Amino acid sequence: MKNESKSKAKSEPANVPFAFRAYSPEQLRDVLRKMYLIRRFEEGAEDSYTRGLIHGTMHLSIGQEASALGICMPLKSDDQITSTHRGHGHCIAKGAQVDRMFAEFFGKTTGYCKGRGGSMHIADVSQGNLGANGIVAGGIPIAVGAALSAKMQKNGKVVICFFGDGANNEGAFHESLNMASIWKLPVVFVCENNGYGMSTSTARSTAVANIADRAAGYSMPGVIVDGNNFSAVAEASSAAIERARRGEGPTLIESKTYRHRGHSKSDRNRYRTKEEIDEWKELRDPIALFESELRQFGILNDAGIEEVRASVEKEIADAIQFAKDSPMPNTGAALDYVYTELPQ
Amino acid sequence: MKNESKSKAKSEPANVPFAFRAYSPEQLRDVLRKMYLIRRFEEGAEDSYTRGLIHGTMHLSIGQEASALGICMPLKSDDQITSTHRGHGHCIAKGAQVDRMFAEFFGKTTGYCKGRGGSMHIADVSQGNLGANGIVAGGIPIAVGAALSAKMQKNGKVVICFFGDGANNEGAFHESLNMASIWKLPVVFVCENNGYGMSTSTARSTAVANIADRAAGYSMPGVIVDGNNFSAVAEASSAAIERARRGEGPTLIESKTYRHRGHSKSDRNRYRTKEEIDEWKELRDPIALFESELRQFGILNDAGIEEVRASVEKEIADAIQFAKDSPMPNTGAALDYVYTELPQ
Amino acid sequence: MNSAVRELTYSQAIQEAMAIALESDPRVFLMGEDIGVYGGAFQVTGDLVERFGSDRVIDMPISELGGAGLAVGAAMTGMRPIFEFQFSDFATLAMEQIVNQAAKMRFMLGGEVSVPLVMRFPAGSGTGAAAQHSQSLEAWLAHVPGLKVIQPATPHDAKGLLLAAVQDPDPVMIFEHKLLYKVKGPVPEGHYTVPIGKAEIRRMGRDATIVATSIMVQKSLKAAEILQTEGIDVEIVDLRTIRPIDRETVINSVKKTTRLLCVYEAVKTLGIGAEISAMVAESEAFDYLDAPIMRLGGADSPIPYNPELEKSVVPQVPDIVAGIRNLVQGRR
Amino acid sequence: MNSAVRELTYSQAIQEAMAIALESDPRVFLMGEDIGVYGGAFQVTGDLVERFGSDRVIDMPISELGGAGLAVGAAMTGMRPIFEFQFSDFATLAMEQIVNQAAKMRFMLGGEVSVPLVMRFPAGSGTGAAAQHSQSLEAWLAHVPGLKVIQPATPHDAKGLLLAAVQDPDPVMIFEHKLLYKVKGPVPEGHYTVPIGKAEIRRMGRDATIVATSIMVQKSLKAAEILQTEGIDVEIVDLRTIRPIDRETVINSVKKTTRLLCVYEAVKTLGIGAEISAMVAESEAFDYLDAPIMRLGGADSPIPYNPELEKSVVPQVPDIVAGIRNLVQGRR
Ligand SMILES: Cc1ncc(C[n+]2csc(CCOP(=O)(O)OP(=O)(O)O)c2C)c(N)n1
Ligand SMILES: Cc1ncc(C[n+]2csc(CCOP(=O)(O)OP(=O)(O)O)c2C)c(N)n1
Ligand SMILES: [Mg+2]
Ligand SMILES: [Mg+2]
Repeated sequence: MKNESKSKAKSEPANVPFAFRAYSPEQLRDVLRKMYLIRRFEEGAEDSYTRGLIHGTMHLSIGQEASALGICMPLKSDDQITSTHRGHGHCIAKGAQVDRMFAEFFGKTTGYCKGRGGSMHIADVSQGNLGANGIVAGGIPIAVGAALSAKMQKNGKVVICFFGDGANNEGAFHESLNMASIWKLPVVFVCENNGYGMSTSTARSTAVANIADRAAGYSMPGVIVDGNNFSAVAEASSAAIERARRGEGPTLIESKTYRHRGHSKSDRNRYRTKEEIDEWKELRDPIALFESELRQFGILNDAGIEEVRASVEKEIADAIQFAKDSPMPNTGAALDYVYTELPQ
Repeated sequence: MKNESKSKAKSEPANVPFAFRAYSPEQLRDVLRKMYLIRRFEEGAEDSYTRGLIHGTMHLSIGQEASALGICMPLKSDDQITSTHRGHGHCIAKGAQVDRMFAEFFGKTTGYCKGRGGSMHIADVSQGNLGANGIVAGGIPIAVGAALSAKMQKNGKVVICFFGDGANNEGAFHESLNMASIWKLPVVFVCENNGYGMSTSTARSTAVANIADRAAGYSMPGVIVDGNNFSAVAEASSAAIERARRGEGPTLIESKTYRHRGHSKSDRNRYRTKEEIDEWKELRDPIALFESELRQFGILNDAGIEEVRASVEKEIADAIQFAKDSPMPNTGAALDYVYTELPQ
Repeated sequence: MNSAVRELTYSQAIQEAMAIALESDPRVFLMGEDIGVYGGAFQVTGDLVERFGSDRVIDMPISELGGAGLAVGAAMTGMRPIFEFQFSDFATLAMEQIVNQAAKMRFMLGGEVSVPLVMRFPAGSGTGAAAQHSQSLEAWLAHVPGLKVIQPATPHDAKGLLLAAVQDPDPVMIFEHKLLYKVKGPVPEGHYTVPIGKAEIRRMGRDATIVATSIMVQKSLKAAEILQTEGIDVEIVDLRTIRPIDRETVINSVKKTTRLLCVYEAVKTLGIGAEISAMVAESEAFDYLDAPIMRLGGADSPIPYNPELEKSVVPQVPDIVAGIRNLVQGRR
Repeated sequence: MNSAVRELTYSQAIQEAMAIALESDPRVFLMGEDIGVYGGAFQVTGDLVERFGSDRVIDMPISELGGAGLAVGAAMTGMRPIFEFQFSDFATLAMEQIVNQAAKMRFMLGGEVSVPLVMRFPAGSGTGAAAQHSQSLEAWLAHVPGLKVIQPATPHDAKGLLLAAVQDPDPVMIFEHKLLYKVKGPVPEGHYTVPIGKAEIRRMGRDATIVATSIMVQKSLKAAEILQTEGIDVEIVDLRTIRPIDRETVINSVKKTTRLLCVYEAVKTLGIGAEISAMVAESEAFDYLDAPIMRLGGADSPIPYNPELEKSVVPQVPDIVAGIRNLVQGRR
């Protein structure tokens, strides 16, 4: 690993993708690590669900890892995000620990939400993740509100607002983009278009070909990126974040991607073909694509990649163990956190 | 009057505005009559309000008469409209009787809503007016629902959906236009942009220069017309209605106009200048503009115009008298119409 | 009409009611999110799209406010929509159209229109779906004149009340508890209706009345069996309709048993039990009461994700048993 | 701090509270429709935009859902928004953000955030604004754990409760009756707070307790004067906060007077009186009652436009007088 240098990237600036110019090998290695972490976290969660260790439902973002990482990579740690029901990837990309995430899924007091929130409300406020949201488009105005705070407090923060293609037909999307634009708020809207809102394809639900086409209705730039290409996403995100930070207002990024799994645990996948799913899995897997670029630009070789994988395996195993070992909340404490406890 | 023929209009088709080609002198005379009727109705209502005969509030459309008439002119009588808090003009343009409208304002049983609705809920279902609405943008999805009915029932009806510039920032606008477009419903969206939503100018509230620019976000035509020019409005409306009737889906028409009066009875007009108001009143009054065209194209001379005015004066006076003479509802009947009375 | 009795699940019963409505009335259509090929989030619409086509079983975009408004507009103009919210919690997005438009349209227009609209709300906790997907919000709508609000507790009633709702000229809101969907019970074939506005006595008893709604009817029946072994004989009134309330059935039962416990899953404060209690307290039944009127409702808390916490914030069978015991034995 | 007592109108008192909050806390800002140069639909914000600038008194587009959500997001990240709905009826558009987000955010995130958000709702009938601009929807929000809900009845309380709300770490919803805006009363200068969650006894009496909210407090005081001339001595409890309810004050009053009438403008069914009645009926005060608990609430009807009809569907002074008379004299 240590021998792989950035020199190759530096010698061919024109043909080298953004990420390989902008980030150090250590950073790129960490991106790969986090992509694995997302995938293995979700596979671990899925497995725990199947074994009855987790109840409720969950929405897996497997296949969308490059989007989460690419968007969050240019953020500072005190920048903020709002996320969605499909939010594990965003959470990890924004710096959360998988042990506390598993603990949350297991309903434990050590979980990020002390067992009160579960998958749909996973958050890590310490890292600027204001939370997943169970309401489609529910986080969009909240993100704009956080951006309003940032502007009022002049603290230089930028807010990323994640949502899905389905969410773009909610009124909250429209109202929020309009306000963000007229007040030039430091927010970046990221529509992760995975082609479907639950079972309903964007073609059936949405009157425009690209969600980004709607940006014009709010006088903001609308950018389409290949959401499975880490570098492309990071490049678009970086530009939008800089723009926001300069006070020039919001951008709408449409990150085209795909979820490998069903919508949630109760999906029979009747609305898409096996061929379509297989094509995305086999030809456009974001991790495989990123790995091949890492190899191509000399950042990691097979052994280096294997090393990353192995470290993630261990991290996941330890995290699950931590979650299992953690205590359940006391049922007498059901009313905790309904209101803020006032100092007596 | 009878001697004024359509011959002049017919001899100069190219330079002659749409309305003077499309409508007979009788029809054009009736358009003028209805423009007066709207204005005098509202002045009468304002006067009655000042004298304490009407309570509550009301929103006058004086200055916007050409828009209401132009939009409704191409409609068949069983086509439908939904209207707004500023809906008196739409109601008259769609064929309502001013006596029953005054009666409603006076809270009488002979009113269109039997005294239950008042100005903000004025309706005439028999003429296809599904009602004004007190909720900004509240009528937009209802119009789309009526269009869905028309499509399902294959009855050939078209629905006009009136709303203001302020309403275009409501989520209901966005959701409704999207659904109307994906299902190609026979509805025409008419944004009467009078420059302000209450005190807030479109420049301050809306992230696009023209409301019609938002049509692209729903893959429908967006058309801007001078809302104070009857013929221009009628031409745009006619094209949109035909398109809808052919099953090709919705259109968004932005009719740029101005309200001479304040927003409602409690407006101190602090957000716009006297100069601005005067300019619209003096140089761009829709009735004066239409009258001069009627003269120019030989439809009506001064005497003919005077005759129309006089007939309207009488109609208004009679209508107010009818309303005054009508009975008040019985207070014992307060619960009528809450539910449909089932046949016993 | 065949009235042979089979066992169906609650969700099959609803699906059958919708199929009958679609078959017999061309004005009826279904609209909701993922109710087509997906079959609905809880598989209630199932394969209806295959049987009736996507023009009558309409998958809509994720646009609850607009969708509800479309349903109102369609209902005002001759159609009879059955609108499914994917979760009752999403009614929060559509209250404008439900409350300002659907409920008031007929009134505001002086009787010139009616709004024959049915809305279905999968409601309640117990699925581990946490605070935004587990609420019981029926009391909000029962507070709104112009609406009718029902909460069927059995497959039989789910079908019969839905068919009554489809025939009703006014907007009818149906709250279906998600945990009931898989519960089985006898359901007659063919068309029948259960009258809106009529409660049903599920169990006759002498010592105390339970007025329960939805899944709490089932839990109360279990509690009653346990209590019977202790010699306490409970009468159970299944309210079925919470707007308008069947005053007579409730009051007669309380006059007979002289004790009342209201059991419901929604947040206790201002849940339907508050209305039942207040209605009895101002009625002639007041003079018959031998004990305070008690309520057993949900805790004053959002629904937590953790399954044990989740159970702890809604009434369970032992809570009902204890509640009745205290009421009858005067322990408080 | 100067506490000299002047007379201000209810709306002046609110405006003064907002000015004090804006002056003393840079995190506070106002947001709403036409609250800037227009001064608010009811002139409550008045000239605050001139004093504090349009960055802190923000005119927003007509986007209630989005606007409410912005306020939630701002509150979660260090600001203290005071959000004005132009009419409380428009809360129907923002229930998602109020109920699913503001009320539950702290709970769902296990206490990691708080949402110090104040929302103001001009409410009630009496202005001829008909069914969509006259509702009293406070009971909906009082049904939602995580929120606090207040209904000040006097200028003094309007100011003090608003200042308490701004300091509160949790979302506080304030319902202001539009007909109160012009009512005058003594209002101390400077900063003071009225505690959220405490009722106030407006009048001591022996024969019966009225628990009233908002404008009904004023009407009840008038009724009490009339009743006094008939020798009936009424105690009036101004509830002030409807979530959480001041149980102790209500119950103690009922134990003393042995009779209870709940008076509120909202629709009677499931209005706040239902909760008060049920709370008393399950309390130790039950055993003290000498008469059924009665409620006087709004009719089960939308608010009509016609002014006489409008008056007829909400409780008026003679209705309160008659209600107490019946309660005390046992006529029913
Ligand atoms: C307001 C609301 N409506 C419906 C749902 C149910 N639901 C949850 S996720 C989802 C699909 C969302 O699609 P999209 O925004 O594209 O996100 P994706 O699931 O594809 O990541 C739906 C309909 C919800 N949670 N909230
Ligand atoms: C949902 C909602 N929000 C706010 C209001 C208060 N209000 C009534 S009319 C109006 C302005 C509407 O502006 P616009 O749509 O441009 O119509 P115009 O009054 O200019 O005709 C406002 C804010 C309302 N009635 N409904
Ligand atoms: Mg999607
Ligand atoms: Mg306008």
